[in-house]
Amino acid sequence: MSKNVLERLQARFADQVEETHSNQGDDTAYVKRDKLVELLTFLRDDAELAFNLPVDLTVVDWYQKREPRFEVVYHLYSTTKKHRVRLKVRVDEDDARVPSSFPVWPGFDWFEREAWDLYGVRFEGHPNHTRIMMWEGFEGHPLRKDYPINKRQPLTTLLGEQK
Amino acid sequence: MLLLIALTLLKIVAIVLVFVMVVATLMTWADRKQSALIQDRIGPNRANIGNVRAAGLVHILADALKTLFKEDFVPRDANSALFGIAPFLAFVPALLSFAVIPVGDTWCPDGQIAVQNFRDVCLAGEPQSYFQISSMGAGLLCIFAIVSLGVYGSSIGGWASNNKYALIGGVRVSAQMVSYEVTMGLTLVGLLMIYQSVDLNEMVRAQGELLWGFVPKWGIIVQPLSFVLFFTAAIAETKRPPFDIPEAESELGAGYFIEYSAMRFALFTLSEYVASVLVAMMVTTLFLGGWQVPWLYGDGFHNPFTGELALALPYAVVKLIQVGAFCFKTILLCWFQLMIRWTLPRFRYDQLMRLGWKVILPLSLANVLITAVWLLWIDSPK
Amino acid sequence: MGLEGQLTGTFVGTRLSDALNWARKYSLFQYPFVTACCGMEFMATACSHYDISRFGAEIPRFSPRQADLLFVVGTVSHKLAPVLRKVYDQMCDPKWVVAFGACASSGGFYDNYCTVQGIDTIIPVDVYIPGCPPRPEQVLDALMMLQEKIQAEPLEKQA
Amino acid sequence: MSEILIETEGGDLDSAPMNLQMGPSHPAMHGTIKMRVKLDGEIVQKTEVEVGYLHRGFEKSCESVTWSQVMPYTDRLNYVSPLCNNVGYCMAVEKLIGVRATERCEYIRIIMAESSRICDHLTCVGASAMELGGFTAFLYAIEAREELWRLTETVTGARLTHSYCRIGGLKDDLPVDFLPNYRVVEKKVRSLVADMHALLDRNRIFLDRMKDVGSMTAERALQWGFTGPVLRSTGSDYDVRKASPYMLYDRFDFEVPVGTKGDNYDRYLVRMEEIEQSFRIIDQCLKQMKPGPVNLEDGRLLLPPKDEVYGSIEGTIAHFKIIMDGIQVPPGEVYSYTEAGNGELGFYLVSTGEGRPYKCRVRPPCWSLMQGLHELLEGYQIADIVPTFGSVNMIGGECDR
Repeated sequence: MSKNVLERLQARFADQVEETHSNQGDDTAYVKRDKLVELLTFLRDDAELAFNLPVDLTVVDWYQKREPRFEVVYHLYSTTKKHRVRLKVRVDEDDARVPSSFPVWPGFDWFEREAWDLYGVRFEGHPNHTRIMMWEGFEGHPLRKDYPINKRQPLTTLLGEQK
Repeated sequence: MLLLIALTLLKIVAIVLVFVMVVATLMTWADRKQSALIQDRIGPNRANIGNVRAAGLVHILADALKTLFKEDFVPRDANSALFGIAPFLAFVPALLSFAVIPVGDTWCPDGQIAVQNFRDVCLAGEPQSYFQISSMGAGLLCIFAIVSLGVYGSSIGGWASNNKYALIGGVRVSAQMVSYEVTMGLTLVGLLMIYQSVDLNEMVRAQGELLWGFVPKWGIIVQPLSFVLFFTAAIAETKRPPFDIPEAESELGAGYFIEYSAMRFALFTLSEYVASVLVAMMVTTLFLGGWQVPWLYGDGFHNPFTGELALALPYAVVKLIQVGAFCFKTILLCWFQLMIRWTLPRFRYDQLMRLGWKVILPLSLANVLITAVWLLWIDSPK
Repeated sequence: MGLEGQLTGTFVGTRLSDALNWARKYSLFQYPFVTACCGMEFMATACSHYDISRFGAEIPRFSPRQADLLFVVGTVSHKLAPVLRKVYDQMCDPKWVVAFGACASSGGFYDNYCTVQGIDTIIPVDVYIPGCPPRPEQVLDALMMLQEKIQAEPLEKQA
Repeated sequence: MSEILIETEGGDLDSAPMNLQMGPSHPAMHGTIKMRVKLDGEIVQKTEVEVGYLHRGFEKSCESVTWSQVMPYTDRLNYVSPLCNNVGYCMAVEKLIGVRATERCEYIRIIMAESSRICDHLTCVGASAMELGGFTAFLYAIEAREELWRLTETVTGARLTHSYCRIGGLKDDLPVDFLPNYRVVEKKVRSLVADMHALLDRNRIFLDRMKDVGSMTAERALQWGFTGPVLRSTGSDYDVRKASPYMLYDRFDFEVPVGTKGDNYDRYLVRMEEIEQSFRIIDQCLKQMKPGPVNLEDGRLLLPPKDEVYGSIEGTIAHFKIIMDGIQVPPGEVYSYTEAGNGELGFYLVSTGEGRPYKCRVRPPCWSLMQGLHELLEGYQIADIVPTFGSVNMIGGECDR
């Protein structure tokens, strides 16, 4: 059954799917971002796929390890068909943007804001594209590999400090 | 004249400052201890003076002293005049109401009395009201008039703080108190019809009569429904849980007195406890026979079935027993309120309103009707 | 109040300060600033098994104006720091602060971009409780230490 | 948030909605949530939930430590049921390495995870009862939790943050007297839970506050990505333990309670019933499990026994390598999912073959719950925020990480 998902996806969006694999039993498809919303809508609405639960969205930063630098990772699940799929979208650092999946599943709302906040990947069309974990005025995106782990940006005057 | 003033002052000190304030303060302690008891804990017990711990009673002293010396803060954007006056507006009416509550019957000079129709009648001289600060004829109305002033303190305090939580609390206070005043008054109409008086002492005396020859005619027996409704409405009027929606800790922080600190905050909380004592006293007076002890009259205990004197007691002892009975009933009801407080969850605002207007009010109207029918046709004197 | 200065060192002054400190240490209304894991142990401390109320410190006041003791329970992030500072500033004197747990005391093992490295970088702290999270016994111990500290405070500090 | 939403009809009274800021330091907001509430009188028109006040840099911290050292961080994700997180993380790493823990180890993991789940539900139900002013039920719940914690302490050595699991095994086997101790605790907890039922189930005020408040349809809940008891209360029966049984969950006979309306009362009932089911699972575990090794015989994953470390050079080197360099995990990526107290807890791990995780992403169930929370609150009253928020059981450590 699980192969079915990838085959079906490839059959429908042959030009969009770059490669697929099923390492450790997790079905994975690398897709292009051009028709991402259309592709996600297909995954949701297709009777045999029926992915109705948006599980997770995150970003992997391959800083100086791979090109392009970012991979946006989607995890989806279908409660009726009981299958999962992982989608990955590669984006470049200079052009770090992906169409927002908010219209397809509202459940990716905060996940996208988080990804923007912590990794700096833009989600175009998101209705409230603001920081969520950090505060407005925070500089940089802390989960990027080039952000030092203890670079702090205090909001209040610390005791014994002139400001 | 001077003697009268001195006597009144003495009564004020004895009733309000000694009895009411002590009971109210003890309630703060009992509140903590009672909750501990229900919740399988120990409760406060560490504070000590020398070796005296008195089961945590000393904590009251610590609380009072600390509160007196805490910083008294007025928020910058608050209306400072109203902000300052609000706690007193809440506290003073609560204390004023005690003026008309009779702690005991009038005193006959030299103890020369006779018992007629279940009442003590003075044989010599004018009866003296030593056990009531002011024995006015319209005592019950006076209480209602004064109690309804209490709402100003809380809602002004809520508004003057210039804090949104306090404002919501203040609005809730006014809605809650105004609506429950109506129901509170209406629940008592049946009682007034039976006793045919608004003089509290007279009402208590009427409760000394016997029904079917042996059951004391207490309010709770002749008007059981009215008792339940009045007690509910009265607790709602004190803003104590489960009716504490104006201060609902989990949603409003501390409600209408959220900005108050130190003594003013203490006044607000204390006035709630004082109000609880007032409720206890009113219920005692109206429904539990006030200072009455069943079958005890000025000359001693009477046999309920024959009406003859069964145990003769000196007049002063009888008075003492009656005052003691009043205090005991009051304290019992205070404790009962604490039990309610620690066992029930809090109402929601609209549910509280619905309870007041759609349950208690119609029921009390029905009660009035039934009482009227009863008095007119079934129990009519002719 | 101004009086303290004149009374300091005199017999009356010491007696007054003793009485006041005694009252304060047994009437600690707390403001629980609960954020994280330590809150679970904080609950346990307040409940039947450990019962913090024995010390007269059980009454939580969610208005900082009415609280004497600020319990900072759990990790404080830089985003939350201004809130903590504000709560502390809103509290009326005299006030005390307890840093509950490793994170509040020092940042714990969250040595990273978003965690305040101990709340004593923002507000003064009276007692630190180690542990991640501390056991309720430690909390009670800390409370008793705080009571000792309050009892020893001189009068002029109480203004 | 400044535009006026209500148009006054007839123009007799001028009214404008009030904007109220609740939190982050608000008694009902668990210390880490800020809500901007737009109120029309007592009615909540609009809420904006803001999180991030407990963001502690979980991922960044995990990336800087070895695979085993991540364990304490996972404890502090959902700190009400830490063992569920431990188990979830260990399973993810084991899946990435391609090994499976021994049977006895899995039984013990299930026992501990289920007892953690009981603690989680007890805390949630108790706390939401407390926030409604029902103090006594809260005290009972915490007392029951205390009993379970003491039992857990005899197993793991810690009351709350256990770090009990190891990659490929456990810290230790169950203590010899676990079974009799467990029976005593079970009896106490069950009787306390029965007391809670007695206090709450037919309490009129409690029912009025909980029923028909904060409800949602199953379809909408799925769109928001809800999982766990909150999703099940709406009528969907998605439970990872049943839908895709991991570890040994396919061997147990248990039911997944579902609600119908998805309101607060359903959530309360689902949680209370799950406590019951967890007891059933633990019972079956205790019956089925057999003596055997709890740790894998794999020198790459687990530390050698202490006498070997002190007695032989190979042991010392192995110990040193695992502690200093960490476990060597083959390159790859994996998403592993378990059912934690609040729903599907997923770990998405990426390894580049080094001793440290390249990426250690956790999919927190609370995160999804919080983003859809406003739909549970809008249209109800301000006082309803308290029980609704309480019954959703937001855990700051897990939500904000």
